[in-house]
Amino acid sequence: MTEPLSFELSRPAVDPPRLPDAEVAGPAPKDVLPADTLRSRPPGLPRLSEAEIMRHYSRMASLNYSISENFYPLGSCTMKYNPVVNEAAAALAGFACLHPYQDEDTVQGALELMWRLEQALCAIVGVDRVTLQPAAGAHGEWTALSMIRAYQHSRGEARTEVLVPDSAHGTNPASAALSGFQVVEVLSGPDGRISLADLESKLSPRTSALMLTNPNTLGLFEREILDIAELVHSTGAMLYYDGANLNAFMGICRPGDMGFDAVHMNLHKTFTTPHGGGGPGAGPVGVKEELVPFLPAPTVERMNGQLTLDYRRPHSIGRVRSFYGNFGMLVRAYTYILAMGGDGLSQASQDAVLSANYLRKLVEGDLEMPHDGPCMHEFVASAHGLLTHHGVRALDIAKALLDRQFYAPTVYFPLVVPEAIMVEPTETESKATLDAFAKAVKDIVTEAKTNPQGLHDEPKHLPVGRLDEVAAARRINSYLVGQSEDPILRWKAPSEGAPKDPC
Amino acid sequence: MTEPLSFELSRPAVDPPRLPDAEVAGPAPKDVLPADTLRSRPPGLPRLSEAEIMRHYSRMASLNYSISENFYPLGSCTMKYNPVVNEAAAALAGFACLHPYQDEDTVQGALELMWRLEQALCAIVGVDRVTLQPAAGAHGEWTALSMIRAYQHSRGEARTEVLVPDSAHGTNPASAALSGFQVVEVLSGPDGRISLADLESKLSPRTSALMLTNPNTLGLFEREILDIAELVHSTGAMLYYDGANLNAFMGICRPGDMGFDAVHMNLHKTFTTPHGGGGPGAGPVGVKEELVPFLPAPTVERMNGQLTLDYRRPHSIGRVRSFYGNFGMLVRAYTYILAMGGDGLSQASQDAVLSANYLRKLVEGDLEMPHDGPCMHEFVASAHGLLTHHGVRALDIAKALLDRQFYAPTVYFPLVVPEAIMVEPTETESKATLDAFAKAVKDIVTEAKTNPQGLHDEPKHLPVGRLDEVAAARRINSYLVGQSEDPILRWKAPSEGAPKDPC
Amino acid sequence: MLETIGVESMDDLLVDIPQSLRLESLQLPDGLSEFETMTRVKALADRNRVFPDRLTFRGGGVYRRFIPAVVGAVTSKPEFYTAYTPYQAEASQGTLQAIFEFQTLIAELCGLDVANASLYDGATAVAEAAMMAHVHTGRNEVIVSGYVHPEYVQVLRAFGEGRGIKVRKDGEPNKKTAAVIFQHPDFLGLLVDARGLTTAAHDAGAVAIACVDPISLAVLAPPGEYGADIAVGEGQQLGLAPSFGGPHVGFIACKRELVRKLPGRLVGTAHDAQGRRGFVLALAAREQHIRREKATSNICTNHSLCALAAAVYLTYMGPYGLRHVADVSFKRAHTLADRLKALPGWELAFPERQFLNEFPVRMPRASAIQRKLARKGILGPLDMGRWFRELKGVVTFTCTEVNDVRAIDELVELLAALES
Amino acid sequence: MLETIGVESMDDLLVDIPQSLRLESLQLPDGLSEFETMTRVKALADRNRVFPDRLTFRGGGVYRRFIPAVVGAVTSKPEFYTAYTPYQAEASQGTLQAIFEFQTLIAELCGLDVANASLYDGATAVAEAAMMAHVHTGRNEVIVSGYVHPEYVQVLRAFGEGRGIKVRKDGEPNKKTAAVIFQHPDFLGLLVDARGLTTAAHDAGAVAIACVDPISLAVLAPPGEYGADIAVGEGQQLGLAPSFGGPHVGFIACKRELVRKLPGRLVGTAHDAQGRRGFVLALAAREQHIRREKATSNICTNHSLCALAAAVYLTYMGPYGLRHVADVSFKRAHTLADRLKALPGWELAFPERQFLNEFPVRMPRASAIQRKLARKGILGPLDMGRWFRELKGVVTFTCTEVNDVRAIDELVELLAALES
Ligand SMILES: Cc1ncc(COP(=O)(O)O)c(C=O)c1O
Ligand SMILES: Cc1ncc(COP(=O)(O)O)c(C=O)c1O
Repeated sequence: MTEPLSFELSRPAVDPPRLPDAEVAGPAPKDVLPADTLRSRPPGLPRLSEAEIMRHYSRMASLNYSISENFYPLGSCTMKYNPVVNEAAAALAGFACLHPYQDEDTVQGALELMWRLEQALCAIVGVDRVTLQPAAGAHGEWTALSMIRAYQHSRGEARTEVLVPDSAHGTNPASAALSGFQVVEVLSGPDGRISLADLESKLSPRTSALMLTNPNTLGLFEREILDIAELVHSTGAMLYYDGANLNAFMGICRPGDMGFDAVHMNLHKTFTTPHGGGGPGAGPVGVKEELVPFLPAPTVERMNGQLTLDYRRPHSIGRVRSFYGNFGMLVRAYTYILAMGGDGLSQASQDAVLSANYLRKLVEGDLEMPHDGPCMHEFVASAHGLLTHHGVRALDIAKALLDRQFYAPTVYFPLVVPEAIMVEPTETESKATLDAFAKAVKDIVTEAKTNPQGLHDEPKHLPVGRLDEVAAARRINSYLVGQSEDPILRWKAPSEGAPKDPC
Repeated sequence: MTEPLSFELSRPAVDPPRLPDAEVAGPAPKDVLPADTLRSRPPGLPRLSEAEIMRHYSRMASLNYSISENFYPLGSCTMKYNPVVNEAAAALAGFACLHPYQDEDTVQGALELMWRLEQALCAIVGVDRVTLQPAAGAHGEWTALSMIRAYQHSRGEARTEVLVPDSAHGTNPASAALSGFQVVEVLSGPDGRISLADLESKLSPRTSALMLTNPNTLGLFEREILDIAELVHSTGAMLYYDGANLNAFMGICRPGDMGFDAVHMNLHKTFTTPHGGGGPGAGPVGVKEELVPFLPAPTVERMNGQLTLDYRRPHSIGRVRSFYGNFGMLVRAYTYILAMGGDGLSQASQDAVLSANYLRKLVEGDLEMPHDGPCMHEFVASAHGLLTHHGVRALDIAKALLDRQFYAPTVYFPLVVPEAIMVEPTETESKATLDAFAKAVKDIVTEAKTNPQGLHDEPKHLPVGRLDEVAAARRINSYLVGQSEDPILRWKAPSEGAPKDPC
Repeated sequence: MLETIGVESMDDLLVDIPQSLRLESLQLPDGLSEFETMTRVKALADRNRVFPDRLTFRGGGVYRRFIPAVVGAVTSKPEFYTAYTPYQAEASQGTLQAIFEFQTLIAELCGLDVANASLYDGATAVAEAAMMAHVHTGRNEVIVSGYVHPEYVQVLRAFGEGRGIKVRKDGEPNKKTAAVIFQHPDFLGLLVDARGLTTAAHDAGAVAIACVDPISLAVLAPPGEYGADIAVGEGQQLGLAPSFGGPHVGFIACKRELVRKLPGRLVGTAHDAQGRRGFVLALAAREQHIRREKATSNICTNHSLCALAAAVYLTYMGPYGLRHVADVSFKRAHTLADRLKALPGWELAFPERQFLNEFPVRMPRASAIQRKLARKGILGPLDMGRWFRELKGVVTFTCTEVNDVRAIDELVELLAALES
Repeated sequence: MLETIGVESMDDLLVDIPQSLRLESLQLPDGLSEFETMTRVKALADRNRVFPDRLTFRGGGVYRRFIPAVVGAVTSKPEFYTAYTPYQAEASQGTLQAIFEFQTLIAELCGLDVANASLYDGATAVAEAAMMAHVHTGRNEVIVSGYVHPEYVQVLRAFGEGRGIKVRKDGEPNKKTAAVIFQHPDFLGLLVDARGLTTAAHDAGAVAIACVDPISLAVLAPPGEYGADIAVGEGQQLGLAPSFGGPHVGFIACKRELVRKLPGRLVGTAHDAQGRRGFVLALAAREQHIRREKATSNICTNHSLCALAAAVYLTYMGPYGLRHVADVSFKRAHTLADRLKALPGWELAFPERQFLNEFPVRMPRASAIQRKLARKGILGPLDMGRWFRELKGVVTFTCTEVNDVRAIDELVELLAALES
């Protein structure tokens, strides 16, 4: 069952909700503002009763898979359980109702939370300071690169290139480009790790930084990380850590100790702030001493026992978003860290690695493993052989898993593995769930070998079957080039004045 | 997809949740209490992580139909939309965290709410005082009958019979019996209303009260209510109003004006406190002057500007539950009444009547209507003809509706209509929903006539098909008579010490 | 819509209502926006005083306990809280399974065979159990032994009134006795001789009804172990807010031979044509909608959502978490008791009796002290003199896992300061 | 599990990590129970001062507005908030449809062709729009006209830095100008000549970017009506709590010809083999995961759940509810302005300019007065001197539907008393 759009459910008979009256006399905008500043007709918002709204969105919710109902082994995304206490914490009036421009003496608790969270993150990743301003991982990447550029600039260096491994997440090159750098790709070796030789050949005085995640997106720890760091630093470049994979080793080792100069963290991965169907997250960035002057302003500082927002940071790259970041997400992450403690976080990472290796072992008879284990918190398998021999692709396996109540792993990423299937089970899944998933994979692979056509037709048990994205793209293109008036990217009333018009 | 039981998901490997330490020295119970007062082994509770618990119950939730996702035309149950603001109100710390034995000066807001709610309910049903203590409708019925008995007792009358129409809800005779009365059934006439002649014949000096709901359970207004009241009162008996059907006429008329002496209200029907899958509700009882001395204690009284709980009520029937009733539900109902206002409540009842008559009209070509309209807020159809001609029962229609995403109407009640289908759409459903439901009924009736066997197999699209209650009853019986050790009414570990044992 | 119906106006649909009964309008103010509504309701809430968990030492049937956030996350799911009683099983498996799990959890806790889907509260649970005993034995008297919650006894009396059941306070059971009812720990928090009372009941052919604290059962022998026939109790401590006394949840469990006498809903397993297990309302022939005046009880709507909360709570705790909670509460209460009895003029009211986490103390100048505690934000002990003449000057203190040591220190230091 | 894997210990799984990097443990305290965690977090929350809605007259980009309870009821559904970006469309139709509805709602409000799935906030939305203009025109300068939110401008500068985009304050657009950016109403709350600025931009071949207040669009001509090419803004007012500045939601809408330059996610309709309509991520070829360094933006995780809140809010309000909210806010703000300017020594800072519900006032002895207001529980106006030297002594007041007349009275009476 699909659900109609709110616009399609809209009924002109629905009165607007009861709202407070003005209680004061005086003209309305339309009576005093110049006519040409006024809206000519009301916006085309739908008209539904609260009861209808609740039902509409409840039904839509039931069309989603989510970590609360489904195993969600989406590689690189760290879909672990989000403790509900986090939500209760963020909803406390003492946080949710704070205006960002309240005077500092009225928000000492909020600043204290930010301060303590910064301290905790410093301890976890091994850096000197952390900015909490970035709203997501990509935002953190760009913030960090901006700091690195500003730092190098301050030393009179004009470094123009950023090195990015071929296995890197798409945000890495995109962030580098947005920061005005040329992107130079570094190749992976046959063992799935960065090729030191290739790295050496690409490093130059133009190199500003190497962006790396470790374990890399293949789930493999870069064993030669210390050599890599030395190599990069020896050319005067900096080392940037994409913290999307931090869940692999909290309490086991630290990016700061590996030699990384700047580190972003995805609070919405490692620190259980919920993904929200695509955000909001938070992407704090930690830096070593030499980058500290360049942190975005304001920072939180303790002065004479009071916490204060320090805006006077002459070398700062400025501001990367309004106010102080996604504060509500910071509250959730802080709550999680407090509850877990150092012991709990270490255990979480170990369990994450254990889960991944266990699941990898269970499915290695069914899916190709392009690289040797052990893996860290995730692993990448390949459906290349299945494609070659049976015409079954990674996508088919993903869709077949959906039909078995499992969300699909990440597919076709990283790009260095053909028909990649990237599986991150996380520490919060039970052995029973991992076993069930492995069994589903086995069943699907068996079906791939015996009845490949059947798989192409899956999913069959979901509200819709496979959606034709190619046709959709064609229709969008028609609209964009003016050959059609249906934008596809939004609902449009069938025609002016038709009964469906919500106003 | 069904969901395993928590007991089946339980894993001994799961540590108990982190909980506060005692922080004080001192022996544990097992060290000091006599051995024979101690539990010999831990209770067989399941062991699951919070993540597993959340997923377990989330999946179970998704197996339910509910007013938030489905039309729920369950006759007599007034399944209308429950505004979410009610929940926010009841969750306010100033209500949720109050201990019932706090001193009165610290709970003036709570007492004020109870006072104002009582006033509002008095105004709506036309009585002099209301007790908020009863926890549900049936509880209210019994409370009211106890008051009536105490009143008559106080006048030296020993009346032993309560009259109950044949169309009455099962709680009516059950409550009467629980109060120690003989139940005497009054017959309905061919027009679906109580037969005045039969009533007259059953009334006697032994009659304590007549229990009546109006509109009656057929959705029909008892046109002769004033005559009925006179008749009953003329024998010295009292008239009791079962308020389950109050949603039909708020602001249109009042039971108190009709001559009822005592009235219960289901806040979980008319006043939008959610049903909770079977409670908690609240069943306040309103009474006329002469019954006031007999109200349960305490009542809320205003004295010198302060509100106080009055326990000194010498004629009171005593207490019908602990503390002051389901206070959290009272908050919700009060919130609803405040938001709706007198105008909103009147409109709600009119819309409820309109919805019912509209839907009745739409389906009257498909289902038999044993009684003429107009109806009030609900109507009762019959599948008697379908059963006779096509072997399709009310139950089959109910199950077929489930398969079409609609919850089923109440079936086989009231008992006076064979193959009864009792439909209460409520005022919060849109015309589009009523139209869709009517279409589903039409489709089902068509199928009943063309392919009755198909209907017997429905529902097909739900987590389980029709469940064999007869077999279940047989197995329960085997257990109860000692022929089997499987209680059916609870989970039992497969065998002592087997791996499934959760401890 | 009027047109489809074939009438001209709303009034045409209301023709059956005698004109003399028709109202102009309700004597209530007009409605408000949600914002204004909430503002007013909040203003009422703000007129109540909220004592913090940690400084609440008052119990008497309603306790502050840690409520895991997951409890609210589950009970606030509209699929649970906006469903009705699960009449249509196929579309109500979530509710039915939750009740089935609750029944099992309660039966496990009580060590008895079967528990029902819930009752309104502890008080009505006691009354319903007495009714079961009355029907089962055909006898008309119940004995309430010792300090049973006074409000439960009041409800029992009111219930008994109609059916002619006499409630006797203490005394030996005899052949008129339908049941012996005791609370363990009792209203003062003291352990009673549950085993002895049960045996005495059985010796007289009466039913033994134990009213129990569910958290105590992580530690104390469950009713089933000492032979009680019916266990009842109040489940507020299992994840429910105090909420000025309700809604909470009553529970009832019994031995196999009494199951047919149980009031209210019961859920059992059943199977569909494909052999899939599901859950259904079972033994409905006991209930009012089938048996009408011959039903075991008149209860219809019960406290399902509260039972769900309790099920989530118990599942969160598990066997060892629940015991931890009971142990912590025990240790803290005993620490507090030791410190209180060291205060000049204070003494344990029943020093020879055992308790878990609620205990009676003789305290001088009770009402003056209560006022001072309240001024310091402390919800002090509960005055027993309010209900029992013989307990004038006796109060009960309660400790649970929410009363941290600093809170206990604060309380004792304040009391010490008042005494000196 | 270790056995299945075929290793002896955890350490065997961590062999790739150089021994020298291995930690003993984290320098963090041990974990806490949920109860203790919440107690500590709540202690921090309690160290903040919460000003009541009705007495909050401070805006500056974050406003107190009535948030219908249904907004939270929807966004707190785990099916929404614990899902990821909807990569697998068939199992994510709820999220996808919600985004599609959000896109439509924003496009409708702005009177433009297409809106995206959301951005982080209003500030980054301005910066992203500037980037679009830069790519679209191939020009390197953007003009910020008038009083645009100073933090938005700071973010724009930081964004522009890397790409070599210069940010100019005011001035005439010329052929180096990629975009003219204005805020309407501006940061002071004043209406600007949106039409004129748009025309000037177009005359110079530049893109016109309007930064708008979404609620103002219930009343004011939408950017599409006066020809702006891109509309951006902050959606906090659409059902999101102030939350000390975030998370809120940025929105961006544009004309058809700029759609391929849009940053971030876009959802469109598509159909399955049976012809059923569904929703998919569309035009992904603009995005980082496909186009990497050539992507229109680096954004990946955006603010989906906040967009959902905004969608529910706008659906609750409908066209006439939203206008009512804007009208009430307007009337109250104008009443307040009239009363303030009557105070001795007070005057409107720009009496000739129009405003909606936020306005600048010249107020004597600002900081002393602010302290006194705070003492009375009032969150007073916002000091513009903090950002703009030329606006020393100027503050902005905000009124919305949450500031009832009694609150306005309280404020004005207090100020009058302070002045006398
Ligand atoms: C490896 C990696 N890097 C960077 C990112 C970008 O993070 P965000 O989506 O928070 O911007 C992600 C997340 O998708 C990721 O998996
Ligand atoms: C007509 C009628 N009377 C009485 C009741 C009993 O109310 P409750 O379930 O609240 O005890 C009901 C509800 O089911 C009913 O419909």
